[in-house]
Amino acid sequence: MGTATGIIKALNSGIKHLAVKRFTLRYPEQKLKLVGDGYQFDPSTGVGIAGYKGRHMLFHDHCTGCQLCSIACEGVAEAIAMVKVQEDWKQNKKAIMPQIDYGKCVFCGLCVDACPFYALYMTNDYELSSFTKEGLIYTPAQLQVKPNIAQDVELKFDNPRGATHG
Amino acid sequence: MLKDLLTPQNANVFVGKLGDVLVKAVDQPLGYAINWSRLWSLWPVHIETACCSVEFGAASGPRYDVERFGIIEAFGSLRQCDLVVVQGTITRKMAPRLRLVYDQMPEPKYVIAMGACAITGGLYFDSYNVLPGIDGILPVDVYVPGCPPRPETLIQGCMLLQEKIKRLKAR
Amino acid sequence: MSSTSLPPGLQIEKVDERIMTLNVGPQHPGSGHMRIIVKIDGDYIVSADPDPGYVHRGEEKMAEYRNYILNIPHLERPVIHDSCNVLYPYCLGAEELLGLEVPERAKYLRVIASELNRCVYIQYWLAIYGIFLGHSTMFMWPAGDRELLIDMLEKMTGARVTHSYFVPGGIRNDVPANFEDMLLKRVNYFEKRIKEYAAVFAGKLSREDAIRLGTTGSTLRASGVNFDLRVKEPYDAYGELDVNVPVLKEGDSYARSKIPWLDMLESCNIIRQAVQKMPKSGSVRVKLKPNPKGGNDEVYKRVESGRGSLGCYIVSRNTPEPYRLKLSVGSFRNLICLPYLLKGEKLGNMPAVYWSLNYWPVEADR
Amino acid sequence: MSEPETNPVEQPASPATPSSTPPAAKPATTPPPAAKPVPVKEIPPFEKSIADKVEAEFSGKVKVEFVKENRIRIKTSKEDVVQVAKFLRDEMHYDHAESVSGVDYPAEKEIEVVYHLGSYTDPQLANQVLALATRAPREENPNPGFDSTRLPSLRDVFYSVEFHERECFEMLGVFFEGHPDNRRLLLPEDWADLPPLRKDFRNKGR
Repeated sequence: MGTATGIIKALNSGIKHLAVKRFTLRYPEQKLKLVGDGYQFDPSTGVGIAGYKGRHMLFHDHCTGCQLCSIACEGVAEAIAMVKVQEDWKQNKKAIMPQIDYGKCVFCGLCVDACPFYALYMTNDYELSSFTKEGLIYTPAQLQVKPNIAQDVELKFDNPRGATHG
Repeated sequence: MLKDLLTPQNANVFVGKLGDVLVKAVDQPLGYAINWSRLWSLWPVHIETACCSVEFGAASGPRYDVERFGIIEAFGSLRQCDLVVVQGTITRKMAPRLRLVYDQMPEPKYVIAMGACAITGGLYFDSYNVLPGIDGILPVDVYVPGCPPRPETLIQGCMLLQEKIKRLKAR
Repeated sequence: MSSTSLPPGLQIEKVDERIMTLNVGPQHPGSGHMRIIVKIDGDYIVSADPDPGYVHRGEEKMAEYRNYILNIPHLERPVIHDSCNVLYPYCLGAEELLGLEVPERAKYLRVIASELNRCVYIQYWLAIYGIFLGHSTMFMWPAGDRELLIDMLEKMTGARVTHSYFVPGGIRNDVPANFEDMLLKRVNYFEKRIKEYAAVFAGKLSREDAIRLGTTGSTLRASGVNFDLRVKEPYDAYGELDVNVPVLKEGDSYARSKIPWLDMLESCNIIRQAVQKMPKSGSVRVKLKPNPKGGNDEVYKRVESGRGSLGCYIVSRNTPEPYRLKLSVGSFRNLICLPYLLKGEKLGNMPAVYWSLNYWPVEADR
Repeated sequence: MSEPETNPVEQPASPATPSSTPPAAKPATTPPPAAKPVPVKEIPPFEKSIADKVEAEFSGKVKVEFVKENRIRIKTSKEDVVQVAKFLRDEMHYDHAESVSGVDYPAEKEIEVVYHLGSYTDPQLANQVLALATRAPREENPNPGFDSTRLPSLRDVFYSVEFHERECFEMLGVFFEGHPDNRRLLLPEDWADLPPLRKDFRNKGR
């Protein structure tokens, strides 16, 4: 008797799930929408702004070459190196800017917390895989580019047929 | 005409030439077919080296489902596997075991370094028991950065590996 | 004595011909990042010797070179899918050493984040339990439902698993707009889903032995000891919330795997309460000086993580870096049960018993 | 505790009064400090009673280093540690050890081993943690297992310290006499350097 009810229960559960919609996010075609434009930090209040911690974005017109991000990273992963750039900015006399090695970066965002001049933010870009280690090193010029990714799919779970993406 | 060309003296040469032509005509499509079948059936080894295995598990779960790309969930024995996903930190105790696993796998085999620790040592650059990256012990094909990488980044890395296999020589 | 003899597993021992030594792991679907040296007589295990350390990364040594803020990213790596809970005792300890007062809203947001993290941890643990038992559905369901809460945590903290969210003195960032509604909807759906789970095992641990072996977490509560630090020593906002801890008396591995599942239901309750009682706005972080120094003092703080009590012992000697930092983790404390429980079991039961201890090797090795 | 304090029981926590508090301790946010004055911490009575009982039993042999809320720290010499531990288990109902941590003090040529004891059976003690500290001599050129850095093992008193003591042996080189299984646990098999948690072992580049 126990066996029979067990089989019926199992069949019932299986049949119920025939009607449930597919949960899979079809990744290369669909991309998940993340909160905001990435993690940012407001040094005046000392509190961050919620967002995804992805690849960094560097604003060349704010960066003063103060090396605070590099010092913050020394205790974490030593991913940030300060390199010379061929640009002339009034606020950046030494003309040095951070260059980030994503082979080392752990995406903790403590460098963003360390920046007092609103120059370093994080973005929603996470597609960084590469064939070589050198391809993971991002120069200041590469970090300046705002990522343009069509991220528009959200997780929906309020319909009766289970959670889906769409 | 053909009879004139094909004399007993140069029969060997003729057959050899014909073989060359045949190989050229068949080899490229055949190689493509072999590579095609390889890239859609990658079998990763079930070896968890460190904490990135959490996101590797998530990638084979229902939401990201790497089986869409022919990458089977890591279940099989390593004698039938052709992909090592090094899931994070390699410590000095683990390194000989990882190499042992790699040596036991049949050719061809591919390596994905997943996570900052597997690429350069990452967070543990000054630890006394962690290798600074796996380049010293395994030939890496694709680097997937992140700590840990999102499953999307891992899938992107797998797609890069498939691109690479497509362009490799089949034999 | 280790300096004279060969390491375990490499020794040449004289054993009975009936007895065979098997190395399970580190590459084996029935072990995580560890090796279990089992001696078997036919199908029965004579003795089991765990050999951890494959992910020993020297976190405690590394902590002595970093100041109280820079210690955050690497101290959460031992359990990346429970990262808020593993950072919790460290942050509590550092707050006491540095003399910081946490804002009220931050306390509730910490409770919510750590309860969400507990659910995420347990779901992953259940999923891997499924793999160990060779059960595909048991992997797929928890791994899928886990993503609901991961998605929520990602919106809250900005990373899927390694959040780096707690800092001494509060949390890194406030939550996005209409967070409470999103959270409640998701938690309700999640609770409905996990009630659908209804899933039989071995390895019995009596109440007295559980106490004697000093186990913790689900291993302890499955043996009938009502001990949960969220009730017994409430930290942050847990004192104002109503926590009912599940306790079972059986002490077998079915009970040990049922306790975390019941814990998830309780977590949903706690989250709902916390959302109600949370101050709707306010500061979430105390400003810190760049290189804060702890006094000449020591603290031992503990919280209830997904794997049991997790203690953090910090000795400070007037420096910006901790003089000595020790994590007393649930996994390492539960490891001692393994040789004890496996003796006399069948070899086939080994994965079920091993993973029911709520053991995460990376945490045990640190 | 590195410095000898005059009367540690009377001074439970370092920031006792606002006057003695360093500037890092004052709340830097907008609410005025008058809203929540720092209460002068008094010695919690229950914890004090436990500490007094232990002190009365072993007068002169143990030293109560501090009594804070839910936390007591007792220091004893290595000859008396087994007796004190047995007393704590049988009379005071501390039934398991949560952690065993070694701390290296090269200046004092000593290694301290701290046992954090807790209780599951006594509901009154559920939120109490008692730190039992003892010290072993430290040698400049350690030879783990064969030098004078030795302590009696508490494994027969608290079964749960078994793996913790093994870890302490390999990380700091403190040999526990009477421990059944002093093998290597976490480090690689070929580790031949100093025990890594000693202060004279430096991580690379630091």
